[in-house]
Amino acid sequence: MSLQIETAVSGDTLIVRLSGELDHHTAELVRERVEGELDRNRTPHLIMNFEGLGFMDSSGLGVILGRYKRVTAGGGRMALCSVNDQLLKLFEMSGMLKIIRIFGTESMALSETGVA
Amino acid sequence: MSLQIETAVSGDTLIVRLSGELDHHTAELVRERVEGELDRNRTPHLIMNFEGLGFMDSSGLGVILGRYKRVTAGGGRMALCSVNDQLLKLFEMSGMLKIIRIFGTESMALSETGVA
Amino acid sequence: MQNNHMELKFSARSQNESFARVTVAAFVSQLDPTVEELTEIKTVVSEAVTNAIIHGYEEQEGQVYIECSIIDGNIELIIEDQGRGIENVDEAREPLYTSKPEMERSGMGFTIMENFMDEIEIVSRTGVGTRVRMVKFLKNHSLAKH
Amino acid sequence: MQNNHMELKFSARSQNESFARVTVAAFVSQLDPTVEELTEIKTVVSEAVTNAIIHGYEEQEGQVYIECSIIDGNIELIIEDQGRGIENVDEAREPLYTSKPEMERSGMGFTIMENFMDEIEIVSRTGVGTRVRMVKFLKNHSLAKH
Ligand SMILES: Nc1ncnc2c1ncn2[C@@H]1O[C@H](COP(=O)(O)OP(=O)(O)O)[C@@H](O)[C@H]1O
Ligand SMILES: Nc1ncnc2c1ncn2[C@@H]1O[C@H](COP(=O)(O)OP(=O)(O)O)[C@@H](O)[C@H]1O
Repeated sequence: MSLQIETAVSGDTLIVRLSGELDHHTAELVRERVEGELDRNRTPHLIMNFEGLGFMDSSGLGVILGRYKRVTAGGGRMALCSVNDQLLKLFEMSGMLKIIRIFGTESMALSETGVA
Repeated sequence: MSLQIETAVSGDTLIVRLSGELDHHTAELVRERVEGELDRNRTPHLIMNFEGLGFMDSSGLGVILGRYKRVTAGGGRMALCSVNDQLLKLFEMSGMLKIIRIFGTESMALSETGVA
Repeated sequence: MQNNHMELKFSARSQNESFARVTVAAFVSQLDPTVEELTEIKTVVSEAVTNAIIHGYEEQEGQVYIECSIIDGNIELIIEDQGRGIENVDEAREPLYTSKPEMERSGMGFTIMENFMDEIEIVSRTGVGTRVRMVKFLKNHSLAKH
Repeated sequence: MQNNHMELKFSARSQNESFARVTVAAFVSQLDPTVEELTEIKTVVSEAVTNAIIHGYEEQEGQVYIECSIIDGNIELIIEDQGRGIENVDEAREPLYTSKPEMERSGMGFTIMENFMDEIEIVSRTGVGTRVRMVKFLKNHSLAKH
Protein backbone atom coordinates (compact mmCIF):
# COMPACT_ATOMS: atom_id res chain seq x y z
CA MET A 1 0.00 0.00 0.00
CA SER A 2 1.29 3.46 -0.84
CA LEU A 3 0.35 5.10 2.49
CA GLN A 4 1.79 4.34 5.91
CA ILE A 5 0.05 5.40 9.12
CA GLU A 6 1.75 5.51 12.51
CA THR A 7 -0.01 6.51 15.71
CA ALA A 8 1.10 7.49 19.21
CA VAL A 9 -0.58 8.88 22.31
CA SER A 10 0.90 11.72 24.36
CA GLY A 11 -1.22 12.67 27.36
CA ASP A 12 -4.64 13.66 26.06
CA THR A 13 -3.53 13.83 22.44
CA LEU A 14 -3.57 11.25 19.65
CA ILE A 15 -0.71 11.78 17.22
CA VAL A 16 -1.10 10.45 13.66
CA ARG A 17 1.97 10.39 11.42
CA LEU A 18 1.37 9.90 7.71
CA SER A 19 3.91 8.97 5.06
CA GLY A 20 3.52 8.06 1.40
CA GLU A 21 0.65 9.33 -0.73
CA LEU A 22 -2.74 10.48 0.51
CA ASP A 23 -5.42 10.38 -2.19
CA HIS A 24 -8.96 9.03 -2.57
CA HIS A 25 -7.60 5.46 -2.68
CA THR A 26 -5.77 5.79 0.64
CA ALA A 27 -8.00 8.36 2.42
CA GLU A 28 -10.39 5.65 3.59
CA LEU A 29 -7.54 3.95 5.47
CA VAL A 30 -6.75 7.16 7.31
CA ARG A 31 -10.37 7.76 8.21
CA GLU A 32 -10.85 4.24 9.61
CA ARG A 33 -7.57 4.14 11.46
CA VAL A 34 -7.93 7.55 13.10
CA GLU A 35 -11.56 6.94 14.05
CA GLY A 36 -10.58 3.59 15.54
CA GLU A 37 -7.70 5.06 17.54
CA LEU A 38 -9.79 7.99 18.82
CA ASP A 39 -12.48 5.54 19.97
CA ARG A 40 -9.98 3.24 21.61
CA ASN A 41 -7.76 5.81 23.34
CA ARG A 42 -10.52 8.27 24.22
CA THR A 43 -8.10 11.16 23.65
CA PRO A 44 -9.94 14.43 23.04
CA HIS A 45 -7.13 16.10 21.03
CA LEU A 46 -5.58 15.19 17.68
CA ILE A 47 -2.33 16.08 15.93
CA MET A 48 -1.67 15.07 12.35
CA ASN A 49 1.99 15.02 11.31
CA PHE A 50 2.65 15.21 7.54
CA GLU A 51 6.42 15.02 7.65
CA GLY A 52 6.70 11.91 5.47
CA LEU A 53 3.88 12.74 3.08
CA GLY A 54 5.02 12.90 -0.54
CA PHE A 55 1.68 13.67 -2.15
CA MET A 56 -1.78 14.83 -1.15
CA ASP A 57 -4.83 16.01 -3.07
CA SER A 58 -8.30 17.26 -2.09
CA SER A 59 -9.32 13.81 -0.83
CA GLY A 60 -6.78 14.49 1.93
CA LEU A 61 -8.45 17.81 2.73
CA GLY A 62 -11.74 15.93 3.11
CA VAL A 63 -10.36 13.39 5.55
CA ILE A 64 -8.64 16.08 7.65
CA LEU A 65 -11.80 18.20 7.81
CA GLY A 66 -13.84 15.12 8.76
CA ARG A 67 -11.54 14.46 11.73
CA TYR A 68 -11.59 18.16 12.67
CA LYS A 69 -15.38 18.04 12.91
CA ARG A 70 -15.34 14.99 15.15
CA VAL A 71 -12.63 16.28 17.47
CA THR A 72 -14.10 19.76 17.90
CA ALA A 73 -17.61 18.35 18.33
CA GLY A 74 -16.24 16.45 21.33
CA GLY A 75 -14.65 19.63 22.75
CA GLY A 76 -11.11 18.68 21.65
CA ARG A 77 -8.48 20.65 19.76
CA MET A 78 -6.74 19.70 16.56
CA ALA A 79 -3.40 20.79 15.11
CA LEU A 80 -1.29 19.93 12.08
CA CYS A 81 2.48 19.89 11.79
CA SER A 82 5.41 19.42 9.36
CA VAL A 83 3.49 20.70 6.39
CA ASN A 84 5.40 21.24 3.13
CA ASP A 85 4.77 24.04 0.63
CA GLN A 86 2.46 21.99 -1.60
CA LEU A 87 0.24 21.04 1.35
CA LEU A 88 0.26 24.58 2.66
CA LYS A 89 -1.06 25.80 -0.70
CA LEU A 90 -3.95 23.29 -0.52
CA PHE A 91 -4.76 24.24 3.09
CA GLU A 92 -4.73 27.90 2.15
CA MET A 93 -6.96 27.47 -0.92
CA SER A 94 -9.55 25.55 1.07
CA GLY A 95 -9.71 28.10 3.90
CA MET A 96 -8.56 25.48 6.40
CA LEU A 97 -5.77 27.72 7.68
CA LYS A 98 -8.48 29.88 9.26
CA ILE A 99 -9.78 27.05 11.45
CA ILE A 100 -6.89 24.64 12.05
CA ARG A 101 -3.51 25.73 13.41
CA ILE A 102 -0.28 24.56 11.84
CA PHE A 103 3.02 24.09 13.67
CA GLY A 104 6.58 23.48 12.56
CA THR A 105 7.14 20.38 14.64
CA GLU A 106 5.17 17.78 16.55
CA SER A 107 6.40 19.05 19.93
CA MET A 108 5.34 22.59 19.12
CA ALA A 109 1.91 21.26 18.15
CA LEU A 110 1.77 19.21 21.34
CA SER A 111 2.47 22.23 23.52
CA GLU A 112 -0.70 23.71 22.01
CA THR A 113 -3.08 20.74 22.27
CA GLY A 114 -1.42 19.42 25.42
CA VAL A 115 -2.54 22.29 27.63
CA ALA A 116 -5.93 21.28 28.94
CA MET B 1 19.07 13.28 -20.73
CA SER B 2 18.67 9.91 -19.02
CA LEU B 3 22.20 8.62 -19.80
CA GLN B 4 25.48 9.97 -18.48
CA ILE B 5 28.80 9.12 -20.09
CA GLU B 6 32.16 9.68 -18.41
CA THR B 7 35.49 8.85 -20.08
CA ALA B 8 39.07 8.50 -18.87
CA VAL B 9 42.32 7.30 -20.39
CA SER B 10 44.70 4.95 -18.58
CA GLY B 11 47.79 4.14 -20.59
CA ASP B 12 46.68 2.56 -23.84
CA THR B 13 43.09 2.06 -22.68
CA LEU B 14 40.02 4.24 -23.03
CA ILE B 15 37.63 3.77 -20.10
CA VAL B 16 33.96 4.57 -20.63
CA ARG B 17 31.69 4.76 -17.58
CA LEU B 18 27.96 4.70 -18.20
CA SER B 19 25.20 5.61 -15.80
CA GLY B 20 21.47 5.97 -16.26
CA GLU B 21 19.53 4.10 -18.94
CA LEU B 22 20.94 2.67 -22.16
CA ASP B 23 18.28 2.08 -24.81
CA HIS B 24 17.77 2.92 -28.49
CA HIS B 25 17.20 6.59 -27.62
CA THR B 26 20.52 6.92 -25.77
CA ALA B 27 22.62 4.32 -27.67
CA GLU B 28 23.44 6.83 -30.40
CA LEU B 29 25.06 9.11 -27.80
CA VAL B 30 27.29 6.27 -26.61
CA ARG B 31 28.30 5.36 -30.15
CA GLU B 32 29.23 8.92 -31.07
CA ARG B 33 31.02 9.69 -27.84
CA VAL B 34 33.09 6.48 -27.77
CA GLU B 35 33.98 6.74 -31.45
CA GLY B 36 35.04 10.36 -30.92
CA GLU B 37 37.19 9.52 -27.90
CA LEU B 38 38.82 6.53 -29.61
CA ASP B 39 39.69 8.75 -32.60
CA ARG B 40 41.02 11.55 -30.44
CA ASN B 41 43.03 9.53 -27.93
CA ARG B 42 44.24 6.85 -30.35
CA THR B 43 43.99 4.25 -27.57
CA PRO B 44 43.81 0.71 -28.96
CA HIS B 45 42.02 -0.82 -25.96
CA LEU B 46 38.57 -0.16 -24.51
CA ILE B 47 36.91 -0.84 -21.17
CA MET B 48 33.23 -0.21 -20.61
CA ASN B 49 32.17 0.18 -16.99
CA PHE B 50 28.46 -0.41 -16.28
CA GLU B 51 28.51 0.29 -12.54
CA GLY B 52 25.96 3.12 -12.67
CA LEU B 53 23.72 1.64 -15.33
CA GLY B 54 20.15 1.17 -14.15
CA PHE B 55 18.68 -0.22 -17.36
CA MET B 56 19.85 -1.69 -20.65
CA ASP B 57 18.12 -3.48 -23.51
CA SER B 58 19.28 -5.03 -26.79
CA SER B 59 20.10 -1.62 -28.25
CA GLY B 60 22.89 -1.60 -25.67
CA LEU B 61 24.12 -4.99 -26.91
CA GLY B 62 24.28 -3.51 -30.41
CA VAL B 63 26.36 -0.53 -29.38
CA ILE B 64 28.77 -2.68 -27.36
CA LEU B 65 29.22 -5.16 -30.23
CA GLY B 66 29.79 -2.26 -32.64
CA ARG B 67 32.64 -0.93 -30.47
CA TYR B 68 34.03 -4.47 -30.05
CA LYS B 69 34.29 -4.80 -33.83
CA ARG B 70 36.14 -1.52 -34.22
CA VAL B 71 38.55 -2.14 -31.36
CA THR B 72 39.46 -5.70 -32.37
CA ALA B 73 39.72 -4.70 -36.06
CA GLY B 74 42.44 -2.28 -34.95
CA GLY B 75 44.22 -5.01 -32.98
CA GLY B 76 43.00 -3.77 -29.58
CA ARG B 77 41.35 -5.62 -26.71
CA MET B 78 38.04 -4.89 -25.08
CA ALA B 79 36.71 -5.71 -21.61
CA LEU B 80 33.57 -4.97 -19.61
CA CYS B 81 33.25 -4.49 -15.86
CA SER B 82 30.77 -3.96 -13.01
CA VAL B 83 28.00 -5.84 -14.73
CA ASN B 84 24.83 -6.54 -12.72
CA ASP B 85 22.70 -9.69 -12.99
CA GLN B 86 20.26 -8.25 -15.53
CA LEU B 87 23.09 -7.22 -17.88
CA LEU B 88 24.83 -10.54 -17.41
CA LYS B 89 21.68 -12.33 -18.54
CA LEU B 90 21.54 -10.22 -21.72
CA PHE B 91 25.25 -10.80 -22.43
CA GLU B 92 24.78 -14.51 -21.93
CA MET B 93 21.71 -14.76 -24.17
CA SER B 94 23.46 -12.96 -27.00
CA GLY B 95 26.59 -15.12 -26.86
CA MET B 96 28.74 -12.08 -26.07
CA LEU B 97 30.25 -13.78 -23.04
CA LYS B 98 32.12 -16.03 -25.46
CA ILE B 99 33.92 -13.14 -27.11
CA ILE B 100 34.20 -10.31 -24.57
CA ARG B 101 35.67 -10.79 -21.09
CA ILE B 102 33.92 -9.43 -18.04
CA PHE B 103 35.64 -8.32 -14.82
CA GLY B 104 34.41 -7.42 -11.37
CA THR B 105 36.10 -4.03 -11.22
CA GLU B 106 37.68 -1.48 -13.50
CA SER B 107 41.17 -2.12 -12.17
CA MET B 108 40.83 -5.86 -12.77
CA ALA B 109 39.73 -5.11 -16.32
CA LEU B 110 42.66 -2.70 -16.73
CA SER B 111 45.19 -5.33 -15.68
CA GLU B 112 43.90 -7.36 -18.63
CA THR B 113 43.82 -4.71 -21.36
CA GLY B 114 46.73 -2.77 -19.92
CA VAL B 115 49.30 -5.48 -20.69
CA ALA B 116 50.48 -4.66 -24.21
CA MET C 1 11.59 20.27 -28.11
CA GLN C 2 9.33 18.60 -30.64
CA ASN C 3 5.62 18.20 -29.99
CA ASN C 4 4.57 14.89 -28.46
CA HIS C 5 1.33 13.16 -27.65
CA MET C 6 -0.01 10.28 -25.60
CA GLU C 7 -3.39 8.78 -24.76
CA LEU C 8 -4.18 6.58 -21.81
CA LYS C 9 -7.29 4.60 -20.99
CA PHE C 10 -7.76 2.60 -17.81
CA SER C 11 -10.34 0.99 -15.54
CA ALA C 12 -12.15 3.43 -13.23
CA ARG C 13 -10.63 1.97 -10.04
CA SER C 14 -9.16 3.91 -7.16
CA GLN C 15 -5.83 2.09 -7.30
CA ASN C 16 -5.33 3.56 -10.77
CA GLU C 17 -5.31 7.13 -9.40
CA SER C 18 -1.63 6.92 -8.51
CA PHE C 19 -0.90 5.10 -11.78
CA ALA C 20 -2.47 7.99 -13.71
CA ARG C 21 -0.38 10.55 -11.80
CA VAL C 22 2.86 8.65 -12.39
CA THR C 23 2.14 8.20 -16.10
CA VAL C 24 1.36 11.84 -16.80
CA ALA C 25 4.34 12.93 -14.68
CA ALA C 26 6.66 10.59 -16.62
CA PHE C 27 5.42 11.95 -19.94
CA VAL C 28 5.62 15.58 -18.90
CA SER C 29 9.05 15.28 -17.30
CA GLN C 30 10.68 15.38 -20.76
CA LEU C 31 10.01 19.14 -20.56
CA ASP C 32 12.13 19.50 -17.39
CA PRO C 33 9.34 21.07 -15.33
CA THR C 34 10.17 22.39 -11.86
CA VAL C 35 9.30 20.16 -8.89
CA GLU C 36 6.46 22.57 -8.11
CA GLU C 37 5.04 22.40 -11.63
CA LEU C 38 5.26 18.59 -11.62
CA THR C 39 3.47 18.40 -8.26
CA GLU C 40 0.74 20.71 -9.53
CA ILE C 41 0.24 18.55 -12.62
CA LYS C 42 0.11 15.35 -10.55
CA THR C 43 -2.45 17.00 -8.27
CA VAL C 44 -4.83 18.08 -11.06
CA VAL C 45 -4.59 14.62 -12.66
CA SER C 46 -5.49 13.11 -9.31
CA GLU C 47 -8.45 15.49 -8.88
CA ALA C 48 -9.96 14.91 -12.31
CA VAL C 49 -9.39 11.13 -12.29
CA THR C 50 -10.85 10.83 -8.79
CA ASN C 51 -13.90 12.82 -9.92
CA ALA C 52 -14.40 10.48 -12.89
CA ILE C 53 -14.26 7.46 -10.58
CA ILE C 54 -16.36 8.81 -7.70
CA HIS C 55 -18.83 11.15 -9.40
CA GLY C 56 -18.78 10.07 -13.05
CA TYR C 57 -19.03 6.32 -12.52
CA GLU C 58 -20.08 6.39 -8.84
CA GLU C 59 -17.49 3.68 -8.19
CA GLN C 60 -19.04 1.29 -10.70
CA GLU C 61 -17.33 -0.16 -13.80
CA GLY C 62 -16.11 2.31 -16.38
CA GLN C 63 -13.13 3.66 -18.30
CA VAL C 64 -11.19 6.85 -17.70
CA TYR C 65 -9.46 8.55 -20.66
CA ILE C 66 -6.46 10.83 -20.46
CA GLU C 67 -4.84 12.70 -23.33
CA CYS C 68 -1.65 14.64 -22.83
CA SER C 69 -0.02 16.76 -25.51
CA ILE C 70 3.18 18.72 -25.47
CA ILE C 71 2.71 21.67 -27.81
CA ASP C 72 5.45 24.27 -28.15
CA GLY C 73 6.75 23.32 -24.73
CA ASN C 74 3.38 23.70 -23.01
CA ILE C 75 1.06 21.00 -21.69
CA GLU C 76 -2.48 20.23 -22.71
CA LEU C 77 -4.29 17.68 -20.58
CA ILE C 78 -7.72 16.17 -21.25
CA ILE C 79 -9.40 13.89 -18.72
CA GLU C 80 -12.67 12.33 -19.73
CA ASP C 81 -15.30 9.85 -18.58
CA GLN C 82 -18.51 8.44 -20.00
CA GLY C 83 -20.28 8.63 -16.69
CA ARG C 84 -23.36 10.38 -15.38
CA GLY C 85 -22.24 13.93 -16.20
CA ILE C 86 -22.69 17.21 -14.28
CA GLU C 87 -26.07 18.91 -14.20
CA ASN C 88 -24.87 22.38 -13.27
CA VAL C 89 -21.23 23.02 -14.14
CA ASP C 90 -21.18 26.54 -12.67
CA GLU C 91 -22.35 25.24 -9.33
CA ALA C 92 -19.87 22.34 -9.49
CA ARG C 93 -16.97 24.77 -10.00
CA GLU C 94 -17.77 26.76 -6.85
CA PRO C 95 -15.18 26.31 -4.09
CA LEU C 96 -16.38 23.89 -1.41
CA TYR C 97 -19.39 22.71 -3.44
CA THR C 98 -19.73 18.95 -3.38
CA SER C 99 -22.62 16.65 -4.18
CA LYS C 100 -21.14 13.97 -1.90
CA PRO C 101 -20.50 15.54 1.53
CA GLU C 102 -21.35 12.17 3.13
CA MET C 103 -18.21 10.77 1.44
CA GLU C 104 -16.10 13.51 3.06
CA ARG C 105 -15.43 15.18 -0.27
CA SER C 106 -14.03 18.66 0.25
CA GLY C 107 -15.54 20.27 -2.85
CA MET C 108 -12.09 21.65 -3.71
CA GLY C 109 -11.27 19.58 -6.82
CA PHE C 110 -12.24 22.09 -9.50
CA THR C 111 -10.85 25.00 -7.46
CA ILE C 112 -7.46 23.25 -7.29
CA MET C 113 -7.55 22.54 -11.04
CA GLU C 114 -8.30 26.22 -11.72
CA ASN C 115 -5.52 27.39 -9.44
CA PHE C 116 -2.82 25.02 -10.68
CA MET C 117 -3.49 25.26 -14.41
CA ASP C 118 -3.56 28.26 -16.76
CA GLU C 119 -6.68 27.27 -18.67
CA ILE C 120 -9.59 24.99 -17.83
CA GLU C 121 -12.64 24.06 -19.82
CA ILE C 122 -15.32 21.68 -18.56
CA VAL C 123 -17.78 20.11 -20.96
CA SER C 124 -20.38 17.80 -19.46
CA ARG C 125 -23.73 16.30 -20.46
CA THR C 126 -25.86 14.32 -18.07
CA GLY C 127 -26.01 10.69 -19.06
CA VAL C 128 -23.16 11.14 -21.54
CA GLY C 129 -20.06 12.11 -19.58
CA THR C 130 -17.59 14.78 -18.58
CA ARG C 131 -14.51 16.16 -20.30
CA VAL C 132 -12.06 18.44 -18.52
CA ARG C 133 -9.47 20.15 -20.70
CA MET C 134 -6.63 22.01 -19.04
CA VAL C 135 -3.54 23.83 -20.27
CA LYS C 136 -0.40 24.70 -18.34
CA PHE C 137 2.34 27.02 -19.57
CA LEU C 138 5.68 25.96 -18.15
CA LYS C 139 8.00 28.65 -16.84
CA ASN C 140 11.21 27.50 -18.48
CA HIS C 141 9.67 26.09 -21.63
CA SER C 142 11.74 28.28 -23.94
CA LEU C 143 14.88 26.83 -22.36
CA ALA C 144 13.81 23.19 -22.76
CA LYS C 145 15.93 21.47 -25.38
CA HIS C 146 16.24 17.74 -25.93
CA MET D 1 -6.30 -8.77 -6.54
CA GLN D 2 -9.01 -7.72 -8.95
CA ASN D 3 -8.38 -7.71 -12.69
CA ASN D 4 -7.28 -4.41 -14.15
CA HIS D 5 -6.66 -3.00 -17.61
CA MET D 6 -4.97 -0.08 -19.32
CA GLU D 7 -4.30 1.07 -22.86
CA LEU D 8 -1.65 3.51 -23.94
CA LYS D 9 -1.06 5.18 -27.29
CA PHE D 10 1.87 7.49 -28.02
CA SER D 11 3.93 9.02 -30.82
CA ALA D 12 6.56 6.68 -32.31
CA ARG D 13 9.50 8.69 -31.01
CA SER D 14 12.58 7.34 -29.31
CA GLN D 15 12.19 9.56 -26.24
CA ASN D 16 8.93 7.74 -25.53
CA GLU D 17 10.74 4.41 -25.07
CA SER D 18 11.55 5.20 -21.45
CA PHE D 19 8.07 6.66 -20.94
CA ALA D 20 6.54 3.37 -22.12
CA ARG D 21 8.74 1.37 -19.72
CA VAL D 22 7.89 3.58 -16.75
CA THR D 23 4.16 3.45 -17.50
CA VAL D 24 3.93 -0.32 -17.80
CA ALA D 25 6.14 -0.74 -14.72
CA ALA D 26 3.91 1.62 -12.71
CA PHE D 27 0.80 -0.32 -13.74
CA VAL D 28 2.29 -3.73 -13.09
CA SER D 29 3.80 -2.80 -9.73
CA GLN D 30 0.38 -3.11 -8.09
CA LEU D 31 1.05 -6.89 -8.28
CA ASP D 32 4.20 -6.55 -6.15
CA PRO D 33 6.48 -8.20 -8.72
CA THR D 34 10.08 -8.95 -7.74
CA VAL D 35 12.75 -6.50 -8.92
CA GLU D 36 13.85 -9.13 -11.42
CA GLU D 37 10.35 -9.58 -12.84
CA LEU D 38 9.89 -5.82 -13.10
CA THR D 39 13.21 -5.44 -14.94
CA GLU D 40 12.25 -8.21 -17.34
CA ILE D 41 8.92 -6.55 -18.09
CA LYS D 42 10.58 -3.15 -18.64
CA THR D 43 13.07 -4.81 -20.97
CA VAL D 44 10.47 -6.52 -23.18
CA VAL D 45 8.44 -3.30 -23.38
CA SER D 46 11.58 -1.52 -24.47
CA GLU D 47 12.33 -4.18 -27.12
CA ALA D 48 8.87 -4.22 -28.66
CA VAL D 49 8.40 -0.44 -28.58
CA THR D 50 11.86 0.12 -30.10
CA ASN D 51 11.00 -2.36 -32.86
CA ALA D 52 7.78 -0.51 -33.64
CA ILE D 53 9.69 2.78 -33.90
CA ILE D 54 12.74 1.53 -35.84
CA HIS D 55 11.36 -1.30 -37.95
CA GLY D 56 7.61 -0.68 -38.03
CA TYR D 57 7.67 3.04 -38.76
CA GLU D 58 11.34 3.29 -39.82
CA GLU D 59 11.63 6.36 -37.60
CA GLN D 60 8.85 8.21 -39.43
CA GLU D 61 5.59 9.46 -37.88
CA GLY D 62 3.32 6.85 -36.36
CA GLN D 63 1.56 5.68 -33.22
CA VAL D 64 2.53 2.87 -30.88
CA TYR D 65 -0.21 1.04 -28.93
CA ILE D 66 0.24 -0.80 -25.66
CA GLU D 67 -2.37 -2.78 -23.79
CA CYS D 68 -1.67 -4.22 -20.40
CA SER D 69 -4.06 -6.44 -18.48
CA ILE D 70 -3.81 -7.95 -15.07
CA ILE D 71 -5.74 -11.21 -15.12
CA ASP D 72 -5.79 -13.47 -12.08
CA GLY D 73 -2.52 -11.93 -10.93
CA ASN D 74 -0.75 -12.52 -14.25
CA ILE D 75 0.24 -9.99 -16.89
CA GLU D 76 -0.84 -9.81 -20.50
CA LEU D 77 0.97 -7.26 -22.63
CA ILE D 78 0.14 -6.30 -26.22
CA ILE D 79 2.38 -3.96 -28.20
CA GLU D 80 1.22 -2.98 -31.63
CA ASP D 81 2.09 -0.73 -34.56
CA GLN D 82 0.51 0.07 -37.92
CA GLY D 83 3.85 0.08 -39.67
CA ARG D 84 5.39 -1.90 -42.52
CA GLY D 85 5.01 -5.33 -40.95
CA ILE D 86 7.31 -8.37 -40.98
CA GLU D 87 7.65 -10.47 -44.13
CA ASN D 88 9.00 -13.60 -42.47
CA VAL D 89 8.17 -13.88 -38.78
CA ASP D 90 10.08 -17.15 -38.31
CA GLU D 91 13.25 -15.59 -39.66
CA ALA D 92 12.69 -12.43 -37.56
CA ARG D 93 12.48 -14.53 -34.39
CA GLU D 94 15.86 -16.18 -34.95
CA PRO D 95 18.50 -15.08 -32.44
CA LEU D 96 20.88 -12.50 -33.95
CA TYR D 97 18.74 -12.00 -37.07
CA THR D 98 18.33 -8.32 -37.89
CA SER D 99 17.28 -6.54 -41.07
CA LYS D 100 19.17 -3.41 -39.95
CA PRO D 101 22.77 -4.42 -39.13
CA GLU D 102 23.94 -1.02 -40.40
CA MET D 103 22.05 0.53 -37.47
CA GLU D 104 23.98 -1.70 -35.05
CA ARG D 105 20.88 -3.67 -34.14
CA SER D 106 21.84 -6.85 -32.31
CA GLY D 107 18.99 -9.03 -33.57
CA MET D 108 18.26 -10.05 -29.97
CA GLY D 109 14.93 -8.29 -29.42
CA PHE D 110 12.59 -11.23 -30.02
CA THR D 111 14.97 -13.66 -28.28
CA ILE D 112 14.88 -11.48 -25.16
CA MET D 113 11.07 -11.26 -25.30
CA GLU D 114 10.87 -15.07 -25.58
CA ASN D 115 13.24 -15.56 -22.68
CA PHE D 116 11.71 -13.05 -20.30
CA MET D 117 8.04 -13.84 -20.92
CA ASP D 118 6.08 -17.09 -20.59
CA GLU D 119 4.10 -16.77 -23.80
CA ILE D 120 4.67 -14.79 -26.97
CA GLU D 121 2.60 -14.52 -30.11
CA ILE D 122 3.59 -12.36 -33.08
CA VAL D 123 1.02 -11.44 -35.70
CA SER D 124 2.24 -9.31 -38.59
CA ARG D 125 1.09 -8.38 -42.08
CA THR D 126 3.24 -6.41 -44.48
CA GLY D 127 1.81 -2.97 -45.06
CA VAL D 128 -0.62 -3.39 -42.17
CA GLY D 129 1.40 -3.67 -38.99
CA THR D 130 2.71 -5.87 -36.20
CA ARG D 131 1.16 -7.05 -32.97
CA VAL D 132 3.18 -8.75 -30.25
CA ARG D 133 1.20 -10.38 -27.45
CA MET D 134 3.05 -11.62 -24.41
CA VAL D 135 2.04 -13.18 -21.10
CA LYS D 136 4.04 -13.38 -17.90
CA PHE D 137 3.09 -15.46 -14.89
CA LEU D 138 4.34 -13.83 -11.70
CA LYS D 139 5.96 -16.02 -9.08
CA ASN D 140 4.16 -14.67 -6.04
CA HIS D 141 0.87 -13.94 -7.73
CA SER D 142 -1.13 -16.11 -5.41
CA LEU D 143 0.21 -14.07 -2.48
CA ALA D 144 -0.70 -10.70 -4.00
CA LYS D 145 -3.47 -9.07 -2.03
CA HIS D 146 -4.49 -5.43 -2.20
N1 LIG E 1 -16.45 13.63 -13.71
C1 LIG E 1 -17.57 14.04 -13.06
N2 LIG E 1 -18.75 13.44 -13.30
C2 LIG E 1 -19.88 13.84 -12.65
N3 LIG E 1 -19.89 14.84 -11.73
C3 LIG E 1 -18.73 15.47 -11.45
C4 LIG E 1 -17.51 15.11 -12.09
N4 LIG E 1 -16.55 15.92 -11.62
C5 LIG E 1 -17.13 16.74 -10.73
N5 LIG E 1 -18.46 16.49 -10.61
C6 LIG E 1 -19.41 17.20 -9.75
O1 LIG E 1 -18.82 18.44 -9.38
C7 LIG E 1 -18.77 18.54 -7.95
C8 LIG E 1 -17.55 19.34 -7.53
O2 LIG E 1 -16.37 18.66 -7.85
P1 LIG E 1 -15.02 18.94 -7.06
O3 LIG E 1 -14.79 20.43 -7.04
O4 LIG E 1 -13.95 18.13 -7.64
O5 LIG E 1 -15.34 18.52 -5.56
P2 LIG E 1 -15.53 17.05 -4.89
O6 LIG E 1 -14.94 15.99 -5.79
O7 LIG E 1 -14.80 17.16 -3.61
O8 LIG E 1 -17.02 16.85 -4.71
C9 LIG E 1 -18.79 17.12 -7.46
O9 LIG E 1 -19.26 17.04 -6.13
C10 LIG E 1 -19.74 16.46 -8.47
O10 LIG E 1 -21.09 16.71 -8.15
N1 LIG F 1 7.40 -3.96 -35.26
C1 LIG F 1 8.11 -4.42 -36.32
N2 LIG F 1 7.80 -4.02 -37.57
C2 LIG F 1 8.50 -4.48 -38.64
N3 LIG F 1 9.54 -5.33 -38.53
C3 LIG F 1 9.89 -5.78 -37.31
C4 LIG F 1 9.20 -5.35 -36.14
N4 LIG F 1 9.77 -5.96 -35.09
C5 LIG F 1 10.75 -6.72 -35.55
N5 LIG F 1 10.84 -6.64 -36.90
C6 LIG F 1 11.78 -7.36 -37.77
O1 LIG F 1 12.31 -8.45 -37.04
C7 LIG F 1 13.74 -8.38 -36.97
C8 LIG F 1 14.26 -8.96 -35.68
O2 LIG F 1 13.83 -8.16 -34.59
P1 LIG F 1 14.65 -8.19 -33.22
O3 LIG F 1 14.85 -9.60 -32.81
O4 LIG F 1 13.95 -7.30 -32.25
O5 LIG F 1 16.08 -7.58 -33.60
P2 LIG F 1 16.56 -6.11 -33.97
O6 LIG F 1 15.53 -5.11 -33.53
O7 LIG F 1 17.84 -5.96 -33.24
O8 LIG F 1 16.73 -6.07 -35.46
C9 LIG F 1 14.05 -6.92 -37.19
O9 LIG F 1 15.36 -6.70 -37.66
C10 LIG F 1 12.98 -6.50 -38.19
O10 LIG F 1 13.33 -6.87 -39.49
